[in-house]
Amino acid sequence: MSTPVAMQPVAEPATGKSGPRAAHRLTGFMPLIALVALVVALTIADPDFLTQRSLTAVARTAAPLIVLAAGATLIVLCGGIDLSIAALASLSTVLLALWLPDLGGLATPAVIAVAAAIGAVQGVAHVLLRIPSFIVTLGGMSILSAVALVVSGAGTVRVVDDTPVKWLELYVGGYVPMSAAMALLVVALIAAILKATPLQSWVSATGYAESAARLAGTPVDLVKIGAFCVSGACAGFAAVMLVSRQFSGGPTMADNLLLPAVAAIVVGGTAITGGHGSLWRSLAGAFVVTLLRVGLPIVGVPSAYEQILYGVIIVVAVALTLDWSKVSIIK
Amino acid sequence: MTVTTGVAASRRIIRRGAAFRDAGPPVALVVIFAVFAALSPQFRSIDNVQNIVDAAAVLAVVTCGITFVLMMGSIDLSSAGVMGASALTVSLLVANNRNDNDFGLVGILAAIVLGCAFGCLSGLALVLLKVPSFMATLGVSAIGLGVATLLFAGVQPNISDTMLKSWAIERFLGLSYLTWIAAACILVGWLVQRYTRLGRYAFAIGGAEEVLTLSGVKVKPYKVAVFTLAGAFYGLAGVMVTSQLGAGLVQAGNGYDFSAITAAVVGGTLLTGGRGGVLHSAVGVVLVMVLTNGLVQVGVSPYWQGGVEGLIVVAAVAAAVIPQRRRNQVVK
Amino acid sequence: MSVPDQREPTTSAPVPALEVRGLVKHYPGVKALDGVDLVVHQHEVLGLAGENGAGKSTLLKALVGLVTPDAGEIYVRGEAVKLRSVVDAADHGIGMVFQEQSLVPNLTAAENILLGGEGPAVRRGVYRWDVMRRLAQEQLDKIGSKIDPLARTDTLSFADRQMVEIAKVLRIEQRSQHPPVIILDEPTSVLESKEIDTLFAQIRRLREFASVVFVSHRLDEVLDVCDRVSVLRGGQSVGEVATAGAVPRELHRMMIGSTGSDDHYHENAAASVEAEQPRLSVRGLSGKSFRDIDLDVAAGEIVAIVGVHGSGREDVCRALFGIEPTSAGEIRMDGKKVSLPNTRAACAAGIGYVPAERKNEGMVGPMSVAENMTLTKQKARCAGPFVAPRKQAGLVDRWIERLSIRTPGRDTPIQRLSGGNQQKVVLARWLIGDDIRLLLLDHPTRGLDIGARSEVYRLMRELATSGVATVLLADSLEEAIGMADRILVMNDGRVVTEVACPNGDKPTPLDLVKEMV
Amino acid sequence: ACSEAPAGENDPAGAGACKPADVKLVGQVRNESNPYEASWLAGGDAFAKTVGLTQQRLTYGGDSTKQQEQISQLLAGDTKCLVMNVLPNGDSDTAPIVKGADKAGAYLVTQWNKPADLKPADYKTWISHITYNGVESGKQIGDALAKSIGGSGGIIALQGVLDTAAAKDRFAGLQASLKENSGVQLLDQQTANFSRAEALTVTKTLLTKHGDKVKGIWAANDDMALGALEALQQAGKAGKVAVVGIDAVPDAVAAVQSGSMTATVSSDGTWQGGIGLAIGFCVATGKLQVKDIAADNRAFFAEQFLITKDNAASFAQPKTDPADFDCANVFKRVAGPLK
Ligand SMILES: Nc1ncnc2c1ncn2[C@@H]1O[C@H](COP(=O)(O)OP(=O)(O)OP(=O)(O)O)[C@@H](O)[C@H]1O
Ligand SMILES: Nc1ncnc2c1ncn2[C@@H]1O[C@H](COP(=O)(O)OP(=O)(O)OP(=O)(O)O)[C@@H](O)[C@H]1O
Ligand SMILES: O[C@@H]1[C@H](O)[C@H](O)CO[C@H]1O
Ligand SMILES: [Mg+2]
Ligand SMILES: [Mg+2]
Repeated sequence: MSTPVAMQPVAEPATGKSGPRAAHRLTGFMPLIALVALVVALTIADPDFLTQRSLTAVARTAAPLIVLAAGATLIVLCGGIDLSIAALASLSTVLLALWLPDLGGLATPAVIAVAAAIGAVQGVAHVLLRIPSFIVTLGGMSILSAVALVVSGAGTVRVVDDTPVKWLELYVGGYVPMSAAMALLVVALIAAILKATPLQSWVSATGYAESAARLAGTPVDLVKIGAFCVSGACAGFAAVMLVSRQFSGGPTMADNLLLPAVAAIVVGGTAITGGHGSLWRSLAGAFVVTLLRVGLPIVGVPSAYEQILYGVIIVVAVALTLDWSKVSIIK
Repeated sequence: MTVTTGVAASRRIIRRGAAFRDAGPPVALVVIFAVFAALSPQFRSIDNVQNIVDAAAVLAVVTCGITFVLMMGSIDLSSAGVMGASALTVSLLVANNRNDNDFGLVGILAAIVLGCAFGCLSGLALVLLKVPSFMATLGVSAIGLGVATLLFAGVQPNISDTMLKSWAIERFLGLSYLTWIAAACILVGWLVQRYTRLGRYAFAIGGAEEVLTLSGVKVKPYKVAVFTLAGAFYGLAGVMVTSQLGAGLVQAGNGYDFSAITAAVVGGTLLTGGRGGVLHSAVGVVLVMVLTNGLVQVGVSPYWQGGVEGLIVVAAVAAAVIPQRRRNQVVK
Repeated sequence: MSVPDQREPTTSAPVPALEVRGLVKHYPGVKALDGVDLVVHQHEVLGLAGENGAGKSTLLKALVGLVTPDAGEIYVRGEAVKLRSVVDAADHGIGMVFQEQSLVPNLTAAENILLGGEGPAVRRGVYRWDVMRRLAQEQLDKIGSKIDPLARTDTLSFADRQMVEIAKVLRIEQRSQHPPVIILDEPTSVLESKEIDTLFAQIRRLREFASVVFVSHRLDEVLDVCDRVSVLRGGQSVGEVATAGAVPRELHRMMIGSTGSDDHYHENAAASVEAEQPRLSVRGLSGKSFRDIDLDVAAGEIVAIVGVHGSGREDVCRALFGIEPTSAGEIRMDGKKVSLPNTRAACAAGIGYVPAERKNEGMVGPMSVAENMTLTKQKARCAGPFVAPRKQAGLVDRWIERLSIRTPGRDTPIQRLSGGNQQKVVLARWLIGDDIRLLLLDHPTRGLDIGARSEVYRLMRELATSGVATVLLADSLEEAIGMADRILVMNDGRVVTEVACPNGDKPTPLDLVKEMV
Repeated sequence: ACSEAPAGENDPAGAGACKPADVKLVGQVRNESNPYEASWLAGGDAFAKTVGLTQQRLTYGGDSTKQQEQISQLLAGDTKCLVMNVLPNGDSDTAPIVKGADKAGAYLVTQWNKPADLKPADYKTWISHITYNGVESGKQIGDALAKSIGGSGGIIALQGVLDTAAAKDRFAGLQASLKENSGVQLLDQQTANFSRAEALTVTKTLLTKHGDKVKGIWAANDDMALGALEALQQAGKAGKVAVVGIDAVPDAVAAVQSGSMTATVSSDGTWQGGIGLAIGFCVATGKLQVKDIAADNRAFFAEQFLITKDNAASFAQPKTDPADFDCANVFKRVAGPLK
């Protein structure tokens, strides 16, 4: 009993179509635009900043942050947050440093697997006990820090023979740091898997409207546990990068990467309330944050002003990158 | 066709559920207190209970502020920076070793006003630039720390203002003045929450912001006002830390951001907004302080303390949510 | 009985309370309003009819300042106005009850009723709870609601909340010195008949001093309570009908632009029920709000469950979908015992569920029609573990066409569709895999226009014929009687009786009501 | 297609090839918001002024990764005549800094933290590592504390950040002191993370736990000692319990002078900030050859001074003596080689 009027989709006025599309495309590129703007600003402040070597260093520096942020982005997309990534990465550096002498090349996969398992355990606790991810992972953060402290004997664990992780310090084609290339690979891989499978819609549905997703038969709990697991694995991999760079593991080594990683996600324009966003955005966000962390002091901004500028720029960057049409209420 | 008894019956069930769910954190508090009291005689001494309450003062004030923000469903990570800036401001305005200022109470008020200004900044970034509060307040925190560092200028300002110093030292009915200030803050917070439009609208914004808009309420000014109010509490907290430490420290607010959120959540305030309140949070604060103190009293190794605390917090929250578990519940 | 457009208000008649001329509103890809004209006279109840997506809600939102029209004029009592916000509209005496519920769940009913216009209940920002209670009680008394004004709104039943909404909008009376215009967008879709009677009494009372605009897809209601009905189609006014002596069929014809039938029962099409093994067999199921439920549904059978609020029928449905925990009993599908600890298990057992609260539970607003439709059945859109975009597109387009879903395209976010079209997408979600065995429909036609409604009925029949078992919580007793092969009556958590409902020997609504209370 | 170094990597600079005006001086500490590190940066500025240059101040907020990031960014710039005086955040942060600087040919002096098996002698441009004997200072103040409580009684200890060498060494020093002062009993030990605020709460708790048994408080740095002083005041025990610390921050020196604190140890932050740059500057400009530097001076304990009421007055004002930074004098404060 279909009606003639209802059958026909309303004709789309040409103007009404191209306008929003172009605008939409622009908001998609906002993180990149913010990144370029920042590079330009830093170059103006100090013309020596824009050299190939300098950019190579930024890429190498950003690698662990990119990987950490990539994993946590999944959780944010599901509507949660992971505050344990940095502590987990610290613990992983300790484990890796302890295991390298015995396990050699196997230490890397072993650490990533353990980190993934720890992530999954937190995911299970979140899902089964119905505790907000903020609290589970905040608790996880203190527990993992304590474990790291005890396991390491409250000190740095030196890596004497770093050959199994040395490959991360190579340069591809002389210009691209291997760690940055690997970080890119991680982002591309996760993004591709999401896109090619139903996972993308499951993750977004969970983030946008968890109860509707559950009632539609989406495996909400599994998706969340999976996100935590991947986030853990990413923390483990970031730890491998840190060890290859530091030649040691330490119980607080990565701790300070937590807020930058969250900042990278948000600066990329991923909605902290869940649903909307992407790993590519976090990639751009991680570069923005890295540039702010290293760029401001290097171009000579004094410490106090550096913090003020950091605060201001990061807020403005988010204002630019967040696509408000996708997020109805901003909390 | 409606049978009123049916409706009433189902409503009663929900009401009972509500009372039950509110009971979780206080019960957890009593249990944890009892366990420590059983394990350690020093823990249950009057002195130590006083000590716990005194130690809770600053956290209670910060948590009071953050509770209003959490009730709206927003988050506030600015306390560390705001407290730092306020601590340096007050220490440079009251009698101190860096300059000849001696503004006393006016200096304290100025620090609180500064806190308001920072809070207002967070609120404006949220409503005007539409930056999520998580990021807006993180940015404001950085700005606060920068301002504090500027004011610090390499030389530690020590305060010699007798009134401000007395807050931490003098006692009334066995509790320090700071504790009474915190109690007053909780009372004010509770009154604001229950009897003012600001408080009720903050609560409502957490419940259903879009409905307020549909009802013709302009929510933006209220959001800014809530952040401003929270900023005032942080400003006061910065002053209190300065009184305790006898000096203005850039790091005065270190760690209070996450501790306050933990305390509020442990007390039963939801991060998604719309539930909880100042009294809930006060219970949470005491619970967290009992835990920190108790672990030292029973002699848990310093290496493990953070971990054990984290574990108990998670367990306490888990226990508190058991009565309200539903299958299709949204937990973010 | 349609009367020609009245562009020029006749000079002799009193100034209309509200007049709209040539209102236009574009949304990306949709012309929601395409030059709508509307006149609301003083002291009249004007009905607004039109299919899902005809533009009714958009028009009404423009009247309360929530939608800014692209072109056209709005006159209030003869004076051209620009309405920028709800407050603006309220100041002009226009207020609205929204189609989707709009109460703050964690506030008291009193606060909701007075929200945004607390008046003397809040002085200098400070609440005076006693005054608030009194003012709210006055509003509640008007509509004869017995609820406690200081009860938290989320502890009230859905219908009570709807009454609170109405009480809230009646506050407009106090706000404007002019006779108010009160807009009710589908207020009855969630009410039961007794509540509807109360509401209609109120509407009639309001007419004494105000004008009312009333929207409902139940055309008999529209004809019952309204003085005049204005019909929208595709964003345009297509005419008016005076209700005296009019019949639903006529109205429907105007709505869809051709002759159709308002016959939304398909009593004669019921499939013959095979009696071998029931598709669904429930024994002794107990949960928080229901006890000892026995229920059999055969393949191809439609079983309706009726009952008043609090009878527990929704929870039974939710238990069968693995959302509500159960404490005892067993569930068998095609003779095999199943355990349903979660929705996944239910889906895997071939069970589908269409929830009543579409906005929160039925759909993921910002996601596209295609994604909402394919969220459940992965096999239908995937090749191996991967989504096959072509396959998905074809599938989705096929169902958009099959259910006449009115959308600019499959990639449009579902939240941009009208309520009825959203519901069709949600329903399609369960059908696309062609493997559904049991469908649990909780108010599946809530908010649907008659066209869409008939289509859902036709679909339910079709599904039944193809062997799907259906449990239906109907929107009205008539619907239950029309659709079901058998009706279970629930009261206070128990099945009190079972009424056979075969073709040709249908019970009357009165028969059922007797058992329900 | 992989290489070990990025394209365009600098060749290590030929030692001593720099004109004084071409030298770039960088001082890097945790932050500018505590008195000790502020005095360090001030010392760096003071030295830079004596050679007509300015110091680039870098701070990393106690964030190990941020420190590494800054260093690698710095080393990606012009490193020919770069001189760095760095406070590594922890032991683990030293190796990458050293290796980076070595690869880029930047002159580097590190202070406080380094793992034992990482030695400047194995590198060309890592000129020296300066640190203080934490075991010694921890013991010195332990002994001073024991003496001031009359050789017997209970004390409590406030540890620093647990995973730092400074915290561990100093605590080891306390334990050595306890061995010699058998009358002194360690009632309890907790970490307060080198923080004044944390020390305040921990001390209050320990005071209620042990009551009047507490006769003295040993703190691994002055910030914590000052926090403990506040706690004593709030507990009404000001002046009744002895307190010792390390760092000689101005407030602590004043407290020692006034008698509210018993002792502290000076490492002379101002000197530390200047000396690292001075050593690097001397080598960069060729006034000093790395090969000429005695092996013992490549990694050494610098002199530290126990400050008690007797000598506090002379430490009240931080002062820099330009003569300390003369290339001939840069190793004058070597108290012994680092083993
Ligand atoms: N007589 C009153 N005086 C002051 N406030 C009132 C009064 N009655 C109700 N309220 C307000 O209405 C709200 C709902 O009251 P009620 O006691 O029913 O809820 P509740 O179960 O306590 O809610 P919650 O669990 O969120 O605290 C309360 O939070 C309170 O602020
Ligand atoms: N916010 C929006 N963005 C884009 N399109 C919209 C929006 N709101 C409504 N529309 C479109 O405008 C048209 C009219 O919708 P409207 O909600 O007014 O219909 P309705 O007559 O109220 O339907 P129903 O009876 O289903 O409630 C629909 O095609 C709908 O998809
Ligand atoms: O306070 C200082 C610094 O924190 C540094 O770690 C060295 O030890 C302490 O004395
Ligand atoms: Mg209550
Ligand atoms: Mg509508």
